Amino acid sequence: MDRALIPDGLKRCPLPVFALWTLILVGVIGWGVMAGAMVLVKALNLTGLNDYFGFGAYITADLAIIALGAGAFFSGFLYYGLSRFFPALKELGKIINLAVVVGFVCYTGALAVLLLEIGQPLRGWFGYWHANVHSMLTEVIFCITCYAIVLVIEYIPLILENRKISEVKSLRVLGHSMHDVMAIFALTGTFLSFFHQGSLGGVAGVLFARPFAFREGLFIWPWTFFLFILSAIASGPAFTALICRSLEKVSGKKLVDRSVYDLIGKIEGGLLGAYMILKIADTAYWAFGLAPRFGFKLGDFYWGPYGIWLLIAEIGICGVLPALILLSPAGRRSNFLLFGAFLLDIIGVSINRFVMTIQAIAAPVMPFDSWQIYVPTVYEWAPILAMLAYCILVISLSYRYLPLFPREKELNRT
Amino acid sequence: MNEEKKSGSGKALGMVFFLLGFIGALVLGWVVFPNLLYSQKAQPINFSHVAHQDNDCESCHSFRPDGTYTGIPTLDKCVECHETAQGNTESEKTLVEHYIAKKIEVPWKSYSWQPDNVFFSHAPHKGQGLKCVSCHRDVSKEEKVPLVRENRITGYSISTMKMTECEECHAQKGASNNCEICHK
Amino acid sequence: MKFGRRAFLQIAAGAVGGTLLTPLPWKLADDSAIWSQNWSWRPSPERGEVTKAPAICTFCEGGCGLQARLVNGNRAILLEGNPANPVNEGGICPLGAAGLQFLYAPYRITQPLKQTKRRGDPSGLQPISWEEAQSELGKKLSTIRSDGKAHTVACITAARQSSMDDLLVQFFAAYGSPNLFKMPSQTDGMKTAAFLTTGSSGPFAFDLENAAYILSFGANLLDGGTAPNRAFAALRRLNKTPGQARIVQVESRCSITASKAGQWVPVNPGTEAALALGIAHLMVTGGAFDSEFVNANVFGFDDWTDAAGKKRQGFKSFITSNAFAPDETAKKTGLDAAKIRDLAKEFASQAKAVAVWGIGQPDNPNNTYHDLAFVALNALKGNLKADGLLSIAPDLPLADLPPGQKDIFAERAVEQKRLDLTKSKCPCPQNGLYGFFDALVSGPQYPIQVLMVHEANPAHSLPETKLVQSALDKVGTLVCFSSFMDETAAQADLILPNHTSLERYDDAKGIPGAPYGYYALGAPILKPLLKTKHTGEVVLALARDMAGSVAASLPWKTYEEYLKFRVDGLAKAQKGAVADKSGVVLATLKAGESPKPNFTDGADLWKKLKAGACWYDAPAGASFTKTASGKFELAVQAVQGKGAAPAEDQMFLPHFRPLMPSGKEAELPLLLVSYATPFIASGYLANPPFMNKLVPDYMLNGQDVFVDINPETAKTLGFARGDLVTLKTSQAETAVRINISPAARPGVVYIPRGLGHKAYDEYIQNKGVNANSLMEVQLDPISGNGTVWATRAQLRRA
Amino acid sequence: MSEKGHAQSGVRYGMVIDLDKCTGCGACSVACQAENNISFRPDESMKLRSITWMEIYPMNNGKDYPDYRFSYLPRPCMHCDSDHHSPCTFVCPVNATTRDENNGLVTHIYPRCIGCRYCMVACPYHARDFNWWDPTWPKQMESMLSPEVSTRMRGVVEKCTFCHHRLLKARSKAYVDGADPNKVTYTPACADACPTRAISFGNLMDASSEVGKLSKDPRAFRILEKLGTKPKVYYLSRHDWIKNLADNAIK
Repeated sequence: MDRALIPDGLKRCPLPVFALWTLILVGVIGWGVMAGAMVLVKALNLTGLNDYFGFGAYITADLAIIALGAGAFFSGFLYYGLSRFFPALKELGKIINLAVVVGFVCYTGALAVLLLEIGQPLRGWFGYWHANVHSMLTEVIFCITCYAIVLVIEYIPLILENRKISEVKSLRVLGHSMHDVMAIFALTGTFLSFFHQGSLGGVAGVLFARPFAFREGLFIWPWTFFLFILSAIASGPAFTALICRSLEKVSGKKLVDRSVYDLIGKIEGGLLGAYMILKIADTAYWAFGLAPRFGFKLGDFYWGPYGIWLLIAEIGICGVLPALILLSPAGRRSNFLLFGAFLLDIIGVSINRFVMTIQAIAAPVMPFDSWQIYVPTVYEWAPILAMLAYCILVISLSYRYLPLFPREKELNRT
Repeated sequence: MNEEKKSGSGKALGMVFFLLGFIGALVLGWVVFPNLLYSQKAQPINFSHVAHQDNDCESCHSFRPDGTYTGIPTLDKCVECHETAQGNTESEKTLVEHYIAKKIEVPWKSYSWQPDNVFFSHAPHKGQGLKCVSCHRDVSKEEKVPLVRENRITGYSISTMKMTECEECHAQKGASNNCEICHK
Repeated sequence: MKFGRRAFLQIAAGAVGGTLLTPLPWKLADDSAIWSQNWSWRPSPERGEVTKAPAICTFCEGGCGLQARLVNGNRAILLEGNPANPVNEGGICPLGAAGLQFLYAPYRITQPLKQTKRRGDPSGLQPISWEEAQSELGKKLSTIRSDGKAHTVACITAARQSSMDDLLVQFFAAYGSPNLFKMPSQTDGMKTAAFLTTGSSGPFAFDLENAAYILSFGANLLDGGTAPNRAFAALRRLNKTPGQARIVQVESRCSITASKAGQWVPVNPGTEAALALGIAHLMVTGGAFDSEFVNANVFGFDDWTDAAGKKRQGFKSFITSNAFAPDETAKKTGLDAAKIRDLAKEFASQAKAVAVWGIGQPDNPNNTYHDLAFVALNALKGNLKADGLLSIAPDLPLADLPPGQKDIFAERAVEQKRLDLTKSKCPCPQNGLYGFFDALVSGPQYPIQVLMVHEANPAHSLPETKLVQSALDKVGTLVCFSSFMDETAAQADLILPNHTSLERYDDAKGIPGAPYGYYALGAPILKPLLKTKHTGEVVLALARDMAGSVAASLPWKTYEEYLKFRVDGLAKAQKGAVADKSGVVLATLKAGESPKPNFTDGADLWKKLKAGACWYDAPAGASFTKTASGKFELAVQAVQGKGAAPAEDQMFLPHFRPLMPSGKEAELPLLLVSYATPFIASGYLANPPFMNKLVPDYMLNGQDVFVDINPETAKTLGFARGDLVTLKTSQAETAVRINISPAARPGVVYIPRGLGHKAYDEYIQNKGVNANSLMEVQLDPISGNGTVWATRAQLRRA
Repeated sequence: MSEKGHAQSGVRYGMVIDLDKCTGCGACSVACQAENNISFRPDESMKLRSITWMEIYPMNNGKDYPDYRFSYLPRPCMHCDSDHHSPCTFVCPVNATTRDENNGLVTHIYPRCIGCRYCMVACPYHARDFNWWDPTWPKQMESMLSPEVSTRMRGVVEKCTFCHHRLLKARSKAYVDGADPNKVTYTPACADACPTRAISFGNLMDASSEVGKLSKDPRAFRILEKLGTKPKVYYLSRHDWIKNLADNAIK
């Protein structure tokens, strides 16, 4: 059966090896699901959250994973949308399938974790039914759900391309016809993602009584809205590329042309560079304009484990540095530098999400109030790790049984 | 399983199966489910509103000085007349012997019980062009108290007024629809 | 099979489609949400009519008027202050506000219990009926009495402001035992000092209401002491204008009082009296005192001759000696001389300035010689004039109890000396409890066969716990009248649980330290919840059963009847009035000018009191007719008592004479001081769960108590905040955590009172350590009162 | 809702707490717990998970012995009057917490709350507490629960309501007595309890009311005014060090 499912003409590792690998992942997932179930049954007192840290690891992980999942919509946007005008972007077609899968797992995974985060899951649907239009969270809930659906629709045709399934005529037809309209979904997705990536930024930016997170308005949103979008598209594709690279390493095959990585490097370099310029400008204004107005010095925002090192790491080491590498042809030519830069880029954006979520509330606002430290418990780690394991599992399965990489066959002729 | 050659009869048959499931579900959802969902509970003893017509609603269901409402009367209200049996109905017998004699409150079940999180005061609603029957069933001709139908999941009585109804009327009458007006 | 599967798929598809068109999925989603809004496992409070019932607060001696909210008359849901009460004017303290948690406490004793195994074994406490319990105790008492050993029955009670107090006195007099003791209180010291200097039996009282300047020598005005309301009112009145030092707090620690006061005078612990004498020195040398009053009404200011004709030094020449000069005083107190001069000038120049001490401290009394120093300061200010700021608490005209009749048994037993007096003599009113304990432990003259404990928890709430415990162990039978399973009840042989104060008739006879007359009555707000019984009723029943002279001395059928009898006397006296609506201001009452009675007879007064009104009367002022000299005695001749005259003249005079705590300074270099906090109940009552939320995590965290030390002390000891260390005193050794606070005086360790309970329930047990187990008690040389101020201590790494 | 732009009704309930009178005894906090069926646990020393609507904050002048002074600051919900929205009402995704523009009360409805805790994150005063556990009481103490406030369920946020159920009750009485329900006055449990009379409550927009006057007192200040949250809780103090601790100021 296994053989019959693997795309013909492609080599995959022997079933036992793959089975073992799957088993490990399933184990991790099981562990996380158990922990999640405990949280649902025994309530959130199992976590490290408290009245000071209303948000914690769950939210941070979600924000990060969703930002990185942005590769899906942005690659799609470039490939289906812009490549008409910039033929060079056609190259991305070679990796677009993977991007979709990555997006799919990131978003579905994030939604699952989000369910644990709320104290009354049974009423979760109030978010749709009794929505408060002013709340950024409402925007997030709606967009993420819709986009998750879009991703499912984008993922289906890939599944239908499976050798066995495509034997069924009707399904094959369905698959092809869906492919033809994919552009529309990709662009819808782009639109939705644009909004929720932004509104995720809004979540922090609108906290006008939290000087650490609050930013002033641009159009109708605080500009964190746009910073989050930019940072997401500046890291999402890099994440996809990195995963692709890991697949190559693990499978020992060439899956896409080096040129694809180079192109993504160029794009990310440009975006990250742009993001950094704006982020630095934002930080400067916040530190020397906004905060002082509220009576804060920059130093007031950094303490103990939440030290200034976070700012340096986020903007310097994981921001400006990778941007420079990616912008220099030499940097892109060296695999080490290129993928190193991708990694830093991803870490940087993750730090940003952590800082905007946790440090933003760790910093005391009332002068007679004090700093607090947040330590997540295993009940927070486990579901998060399980979510990652789930992502890896789906990607593994997709790679093994679906023709994700159109050029794989040619690239691996021996 | 080769889907290539599917006979027309197969298609038709398929349709039949589909409808089978479809209609089955409809019946289940519209007829069976509602009856399963609601329990039917009898009141501890029958109460004939007709038999008490000689006095108006207020003489049993009245306001307290602090503006709260008494709702279903307590035993001492019954005692006022039923110290000893007036007629010879079975339920009055039980009332006198089992409840009044032993000073046990009658565990009446409410038809319009609101949950703890709801603050409802009759006071503001009285004299807003609202009659008792605008919200409660008409008991003027009622010989026998109906069964109480309780939702097995929520415990709400089927005749408990839901928020949407409150909101609508408040909206129409221009009354405030702020959450804390009706929640505590 | 292929067919079957497809058919199945088709049916399923249809079913799904159909279901979506029915209410089923949506209704289920909605109902599950509604279910989550009304989870059956969260309590749903019974609804009904909400009514109010008046009550009085007996959780401390403040006598506040309360108001309980009831649902359907049988569920108390809230305690509020009674706005009509002139003492608390509708306000209430945290303990009062949490009061219902005592009524509904899980650790209440539900019915009489008898210890059937070893004392203290919880499994041995077996439920018995009230009949059994009462006859058990009754028989025991009767047999002991008929053996002529009535004096071997003793009692410890906390009743002081309640008529229970007089009832017990009456019972023991008739029964024939002198061994009736009260839990120690500041009032004991106030009585001693008042008796010695003015010859009156009542304690001193302070007119805080009319003082413009309050110089407080370590008084607990705002730190959760007893009867805080008058201090609160003073704070309200005197804190208005910025910069003015209207309340001056002399204390070693920066307490709430010190922080809120206009001025804080930080002194070495226990040296408040030294400062008082230092100020007196400056007033006398500077002639800045009320010479008119002193010349006319004060004995012993100038030199005098005693009964034996011996010439004695007077206060004037004594205090003017250099020993009390600012520099000397500075050495003792740790203040600088200039500060002392300023303080003296300020106090002397203020028109209505009063020196206060001991107010609000529910715990042990002071060193008498130090109290005399504070009294002297007031004497120099002329505060003891008829309408002065220092007076004697008035004696309420409640009906006196009928003269106790003594039969042969009583006569014989009463010849026996009270156990604590078998060793020492005391010429003055005093609290012999610690003398009693000492006697018990050091092989008593005679054994104590039965000890009754009424509404007190000596095993936990008395300093020097070790001594108290070994004394209790010496007792033949321990009988407890507590409502709660506290540390003392847990080791009782017989428990006759009392109603809580909200379920019974009770009263408040005056307010400690208040100059005006005050009487309030508390009626039950609801039916008793458990099989408990008013201890007053039990005592009356015991008397009835003993018949003869005992029964005759306590003729009342019920406690209610007894209180009616007392109130009747109040009515007959036709003094004072009742405050039945808000607006009555006690501050305006002038000494001797009683308000016009607004009640007719006993029945009328009873009705009004029961409805929540309180009775009040004008201050009594101070009179010195009962002293040897007929004047206010600065040189206290009464010190001599019946014994031989003391050799040194200063023994008659107020002087600084700290009772040194035991232990070597080398080994125990620090001083330990225990402090009261408003967040923790430290008396008979254990902290209610509501108040646990108030206790900051730098005072108590989990099971660990924090002691406050100054940053400097911490530095020298090398401790950081939160360190777990060992605290050692002459009494005990225990683990505590360090809280570094600039409120603490260098070299002194401060520990909160009221923690470290072992009894009760999980909301109270094993939180911190009991400060009393670490503290040391010194007997006052004059009165024999057990005094507590500081204990030598050591802090070292655990 | 808030769009109406607020303060049109002429009623803005607010509170003034005089820190020169307040001794931090905690009576307000305890009375609040009793009035509002606030749940408690055997160990309450984990302050970041302890539910206290009226929290007693310690503050000190930062000096060393003997110049050290400290004070307590009771902190109810500030019922922020910031334009359009309070920080918390702005972010609630399900309209569980809203501000009544007829009287300025910021209330939170437990059955609607989904427990996302976004409002807690938004509030700089830590006025909001989350039910980390199922609220439970010792069996006997369930008799103390008031029917005028619903007990919460786990997984929802709760906070000070200025005892709005007392307002509702007062309005009902007004209807029955034929009085104007919009003219009723009431006091929350904390203000009733305060033994030093440090807490006063009323309509801030009524210049003749006690709070109307006191909020204009030279000693008056609010916490974190720079943030523009416009709290409806004012504090009074004659000590500069206390006033300085009320808002961040770059030294």
